[in-house]
Amino acid sequence: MLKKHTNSAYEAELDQLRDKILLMGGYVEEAIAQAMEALKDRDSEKAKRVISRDKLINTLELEIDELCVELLALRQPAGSDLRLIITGLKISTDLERMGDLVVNLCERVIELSREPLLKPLIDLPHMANLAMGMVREALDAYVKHDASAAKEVCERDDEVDNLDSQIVRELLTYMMEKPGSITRGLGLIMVTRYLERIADHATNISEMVIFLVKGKDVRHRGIGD
Amino acid sequence: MLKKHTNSAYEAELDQLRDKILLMGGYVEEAIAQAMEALKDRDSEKAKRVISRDKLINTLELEIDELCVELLALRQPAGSDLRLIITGLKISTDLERMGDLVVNLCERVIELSREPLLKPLIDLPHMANLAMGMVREALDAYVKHDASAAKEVCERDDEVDNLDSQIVRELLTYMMEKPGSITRGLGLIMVTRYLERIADHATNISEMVIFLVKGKDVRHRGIGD
Amino acid sequence: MGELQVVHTGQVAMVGKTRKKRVKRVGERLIEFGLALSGNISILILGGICILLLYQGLKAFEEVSIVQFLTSTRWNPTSYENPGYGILSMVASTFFVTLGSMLLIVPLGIGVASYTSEFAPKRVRSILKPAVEMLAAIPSVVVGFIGITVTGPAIANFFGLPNGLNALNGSILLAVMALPTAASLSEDALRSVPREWRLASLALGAGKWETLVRVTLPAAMPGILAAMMLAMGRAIGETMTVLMACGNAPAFPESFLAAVRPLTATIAIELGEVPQGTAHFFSLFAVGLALFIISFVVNLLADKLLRRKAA
Amino acid sequence: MNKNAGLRLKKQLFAAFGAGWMWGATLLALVALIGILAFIAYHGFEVMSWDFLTLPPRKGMTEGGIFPAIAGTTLVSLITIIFSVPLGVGAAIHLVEYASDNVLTRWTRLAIRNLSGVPSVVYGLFGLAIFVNGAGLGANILSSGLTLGLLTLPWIITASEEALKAVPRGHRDGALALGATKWHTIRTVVLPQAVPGILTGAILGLSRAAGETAPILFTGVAFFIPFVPESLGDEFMALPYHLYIMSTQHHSIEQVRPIAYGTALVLVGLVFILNLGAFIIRSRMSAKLESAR
Amino acid sequence: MVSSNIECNNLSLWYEDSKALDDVSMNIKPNRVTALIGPSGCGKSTFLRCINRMNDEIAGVRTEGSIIFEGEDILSPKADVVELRRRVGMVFQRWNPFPKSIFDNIAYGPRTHGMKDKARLSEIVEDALKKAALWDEVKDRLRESAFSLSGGQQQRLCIARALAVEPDILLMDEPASALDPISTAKLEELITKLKQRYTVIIVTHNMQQAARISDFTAFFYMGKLIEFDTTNTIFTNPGEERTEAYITGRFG
Amino acid sequence: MVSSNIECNNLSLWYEDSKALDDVSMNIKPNRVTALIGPSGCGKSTFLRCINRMNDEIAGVRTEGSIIFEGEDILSPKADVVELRRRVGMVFQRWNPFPKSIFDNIAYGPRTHGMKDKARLSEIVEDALKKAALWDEVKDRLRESAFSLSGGQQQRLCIARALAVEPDILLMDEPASALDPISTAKLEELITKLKQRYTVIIVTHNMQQAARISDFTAFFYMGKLIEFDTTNTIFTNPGEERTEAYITGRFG
Repeated sequence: MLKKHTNSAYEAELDQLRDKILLMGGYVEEAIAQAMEALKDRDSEKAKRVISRDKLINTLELEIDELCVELLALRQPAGSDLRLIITGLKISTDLERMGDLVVNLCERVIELSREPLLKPLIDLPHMANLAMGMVREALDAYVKHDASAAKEVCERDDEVDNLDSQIVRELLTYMMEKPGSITRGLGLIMVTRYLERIADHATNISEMVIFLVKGKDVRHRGIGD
Repeated sequence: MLKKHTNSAYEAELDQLRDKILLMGGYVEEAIAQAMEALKDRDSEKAKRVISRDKLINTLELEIDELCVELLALRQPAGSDLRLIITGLKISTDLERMGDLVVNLCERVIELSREPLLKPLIDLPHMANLAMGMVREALDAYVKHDASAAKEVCERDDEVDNLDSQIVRELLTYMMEKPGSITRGLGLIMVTRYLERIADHATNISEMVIFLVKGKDVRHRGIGD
Repeated sequence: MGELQVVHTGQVAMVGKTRKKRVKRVGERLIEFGLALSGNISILILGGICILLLYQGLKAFEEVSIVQFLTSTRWNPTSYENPGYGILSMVASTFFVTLGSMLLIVPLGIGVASYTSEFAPKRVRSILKPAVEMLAAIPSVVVGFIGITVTGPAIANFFGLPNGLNALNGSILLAVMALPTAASLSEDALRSVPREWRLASLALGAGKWETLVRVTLPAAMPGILAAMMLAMGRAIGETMTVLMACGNAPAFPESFLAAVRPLTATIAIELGEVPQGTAHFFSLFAVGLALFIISFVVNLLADKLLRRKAA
Repeated sequence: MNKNAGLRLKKQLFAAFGAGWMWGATLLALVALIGILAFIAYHGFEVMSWDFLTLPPRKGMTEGGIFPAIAGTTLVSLITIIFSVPLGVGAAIHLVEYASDNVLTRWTRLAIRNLSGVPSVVYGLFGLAIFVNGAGLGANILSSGLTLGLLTLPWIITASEEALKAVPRGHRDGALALGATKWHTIRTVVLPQAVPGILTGAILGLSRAAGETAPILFTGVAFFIPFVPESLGDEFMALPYHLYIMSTQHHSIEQVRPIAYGTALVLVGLVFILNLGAFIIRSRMSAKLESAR
Repeated sequence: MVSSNIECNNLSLWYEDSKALDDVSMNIKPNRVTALIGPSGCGKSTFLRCINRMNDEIAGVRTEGSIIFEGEDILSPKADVVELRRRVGMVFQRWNPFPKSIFDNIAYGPRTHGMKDKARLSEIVEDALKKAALWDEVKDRLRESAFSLSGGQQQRLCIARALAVEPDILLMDEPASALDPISTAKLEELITKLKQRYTVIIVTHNMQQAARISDFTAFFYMGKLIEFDTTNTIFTNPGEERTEAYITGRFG
Repeated sequence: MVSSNIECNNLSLWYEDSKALDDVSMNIKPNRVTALIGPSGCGKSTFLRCINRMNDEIAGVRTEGSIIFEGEDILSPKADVVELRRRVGMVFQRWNPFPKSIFDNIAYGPRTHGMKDKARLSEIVEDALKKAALWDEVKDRLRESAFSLSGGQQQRLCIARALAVEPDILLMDEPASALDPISTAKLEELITKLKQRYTVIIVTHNMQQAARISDFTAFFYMGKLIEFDTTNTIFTNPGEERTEAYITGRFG
């Protein structure tokens, strides 16, 4: 690990950036967990609460971006500091999109809560847990500058993708069998897709973390060269 | 308009950034147009071509990000230059996601092309045109530093959203009436959603353009204060 | 609250100090006045010398025609029937001896200065510079004494003369006396040339010698010229050396081997013996005036040169 | 390539010629210095003795010592320094620290530069007219001392000015910015740094005054006085004048030549010691300045 | 802990006949670092030297307007310049310790203002050196010459010397322009710490430096104050085109 | 249009007994700007002065290793220093035009190397001034003193003077450290243009400047070459921890 900056205010600002991103990630995780509970319990109130808490995430995005702009304008960052800040800028976007996806998810939850559940939820919570774990570990990797942990997160995206297609296939079968379940089935498909996309964003974050640590961009591997 | 930079290499790099973003936007527009044609003509080959061309967009994203990192590391940008670069970083993400959405869209197109069309396409092409227009105008606004044009783009997002819910409602009715059309209906719903999300990304870009010009972040308005 | 108190005590302290401060300020005014006074004394002295020489010297022209004074070569104030008051021979002697010494000083001075400033290793320089200055410190009467005991006989030997007390002897001795001035001031001029210029020249592929001739010496030239002027002033005003070593003959100089008597020597040798208030006495002041004017002009020229360098 | 070689040869020839010239000049100057010092030392040591330094001359100055001349020179130099140093340093402080750039100061500087070039014999004339006759002091130690004081004044002003100017402006600004008044700044920051330079100037002025002959010729020096002067109103003997007398005016020059050598050695020795002192002070000062860079 | 603004109202300044400052009005906040930037000859240093009246030392300077500090116009002829300079310390571009010991350098100011108590002086010296983040480096060599220190240390010594007279305001005229990056970084860190107790006003050629250390930035051009705002605003979103052109490197 | 690398192999240098450069090996690419950075006393200027043997002018300097340029070791005693310095121009920290006219300043080098033809000299002067982007500013005043120019112009004049002897390599020792931001920007622009014809090696204290103008950056520390890579890599992703610490401002 590197020494501290001679300029302690700079050091503090970088710490603040890390803290804010962790906090934002925490909010996102919490939102996913609450949303899944709301789905399971068909609790539209809880879903509404999650939606209203999204503005915390939005505010944090703005704060993080502002902090990054300030750091770039005033500190002339270089090397790993620069990559930390750029990664921060990108991660904040991803986290905010995750927040938005959770909001969408909650909207579906509210719709779904009007009717009984189509079938017992088994795979979906599992998928949600996977996605949450990916978010948590991606951000851990960010703060710890841990590229190998980030790489692991990337690899776990396949698992989520498989679950996603499996669930969708299952639901489609359901819907074809029972036309009355189409709306609900569609709702659940949407929920699955949202979770899948949340996991995608976690993967994006992990790729940025690898860039942060190694200085190499690993996105779209195989096409660069 | 401001004078040119004393450092001509810097000026050239900023021009290059603008050009690359325009180029990337052009690719995205083209991809949307081709994908819609493929959908209309049920031409899975065309759809595959669009998918394979996505790597051009991905490569451009990497190039743009690399250029932005280089500019930030080597030029110590400030003021509007700094905002141009940060905006570039954010826009490249949005454009790349648009590209991914077009790929997803094309995957649906390939699925859909196996069967006849559910119904004649009227609203969907209209929606696609709207989305493409938004992308084009958002990027124009970026290059021209035109905040009011960007604001207009933001406002047009509502139109797309309305179209989206209208189409989805219509398709749902169809699907409930004819269970055999569920898969195709679902495919078309997905296509609609993709277009809606493309328009969302265009809105994001426009918001960043307003930040670029005014130096104020207009995202998540109403929550900041 | 705490802050307020701090400010308050600060102000109290300020008020308490004020009277003491005022006394202090008056004291400072007095000191400044004294300094200004001593600063202006030099003007008084220069003015005094000017006025006095004019006053006393002009008295001579009540009896002596100014034309004769300036153009006649006959200086014989003690002659009872036909006193001569022409200083032309002495002026010529002064310039003759000075010219001779300058012929030696200019090349030698620049040579010594160039060597010490540009080529000598630091340690050699730290010995050379004080050595040259030591040469300047040898009292003129000692140099004159050397003229009598060493160089005079040597010249006599070399040229087969009955004695060596002549213009050549004076020139050589004046060169010894004024060389340090020329060398030391020239060296200052050379060293005040920024090192960067030398580096630039070397970096362009010029050699050390070429750098000296094409960059350093031209850049230092005004300073070197001023140094030469000041050395010349010193040679013109030198008294004891020429008095002792030039043979003391108030005649128009015919060659370097002829005995001469410059202006300074004339004053030194005659003033002690003349009765005060006579034409002879005043005419010596007139000689002093002439000397003063010459040295004034030389110094003014040197000053101009230095000024131009500064600009 | 050929032309290049020719050019290089030409340059090398010039450089060799130049080196010869510079070496020759420097060698000549050194030979002159060492020659003079060695010559005088060689002959002077022959008559050097305790008696020579402490006894007055005897038998028409053909025997005995030169004590009155040593004493006279010392006393006159003392007067000179007492007169010129305070005045000169004061003037220098005024010019460097206080005087604004106006007509008066420009004239003052011009006057100082010209005064330092005025021939010493003219100072003699001035001293005679002002102190001896004008002020009625008569020809004595005081008149001579004051005359020499005038002579050394411009030297001391110039040396002091240079010493003051060598104090970096930053030191003055630093003190002023701390709330020190101008005089306080000069007293506590500027002068302590300038003192070595001023001292050097004063010592060199003293050495010059001690060696001067022409200005005292008419203002108080005497041919022969067998005792040490008791007051400032007395006439006196002086080393340089004694040497002059012994080498040109004495009735039997050949006979007193050894005494002349002795006198010259004492005079040169005195000047040498003073210069050495100045040199030591100055080299210490420059070492200190060096460490400040 | 300063609590007063420095209010500068319509300040103009002439050297002989040339106008060096033209109608400058600004309000400098206490306990903040304010940076003055602009090209050579823009008046930023001249402005700085108005605040402790160092321009008085230059002949032919004339001012108009006022600078109000704690209710008094410090430009008025009635103002006590000595007391003003005690309260407004200054640090120069080229470090200028006196050729004295480290201790005597710092004690110079207090002694000038009449402090004689030796124990108290020792306390003051220690305190000033600690504030200037130099104590640990020099505590065992207080009697050594100030010139034995490195350039960066000498500059911090000069800051300690200024702090020893307990000023409220510290003026700095390009304090780091002759220092290497490491000394510069240490000095910058010190400056940002000093604002807890002092109002710091700093002139710098180095825009990036202004960005790093200051809370407010004033951009001067041709004797005029073009823009004065928070440093963040000046560097990310300046209001004036001339400021934008300057900070982004568009010099025509 | 230079085409040869400058190959520096295991170069070490001593001043008297202290080692100023320790086993430095690097390969400097032609037609590129290479920046040497590092803290004071790290050896970067010493290294620069090896390349035109300016260290020869300092007594007590001893070197080991070699610097190969076009097949010859320029450090060998047999190397022709005059010819070397013609081919390797140098620009100094403090601009140093000679006290001559603008024309004579530039003509100095060619005249030194034996050029006497007046018409040809005029051409050379014009050409050099154009290359240094100064011709338009001075073409009507070639006979005026070089000192009548501004600081930035004088520095560009010094560059023109170096160019007039048609060097292949240009060494620059902190050429902008005494210039204001505007003159600095113009100089930097000039430097980036010069690389089309020359190999430029520049020592700078200002890391940001190195970032702006150079293609390659070498980081020196305590006489050692710590890292040498493209400027982009050094500033975004350096390989050595010491480089990273230096460029990010972690000075301990």
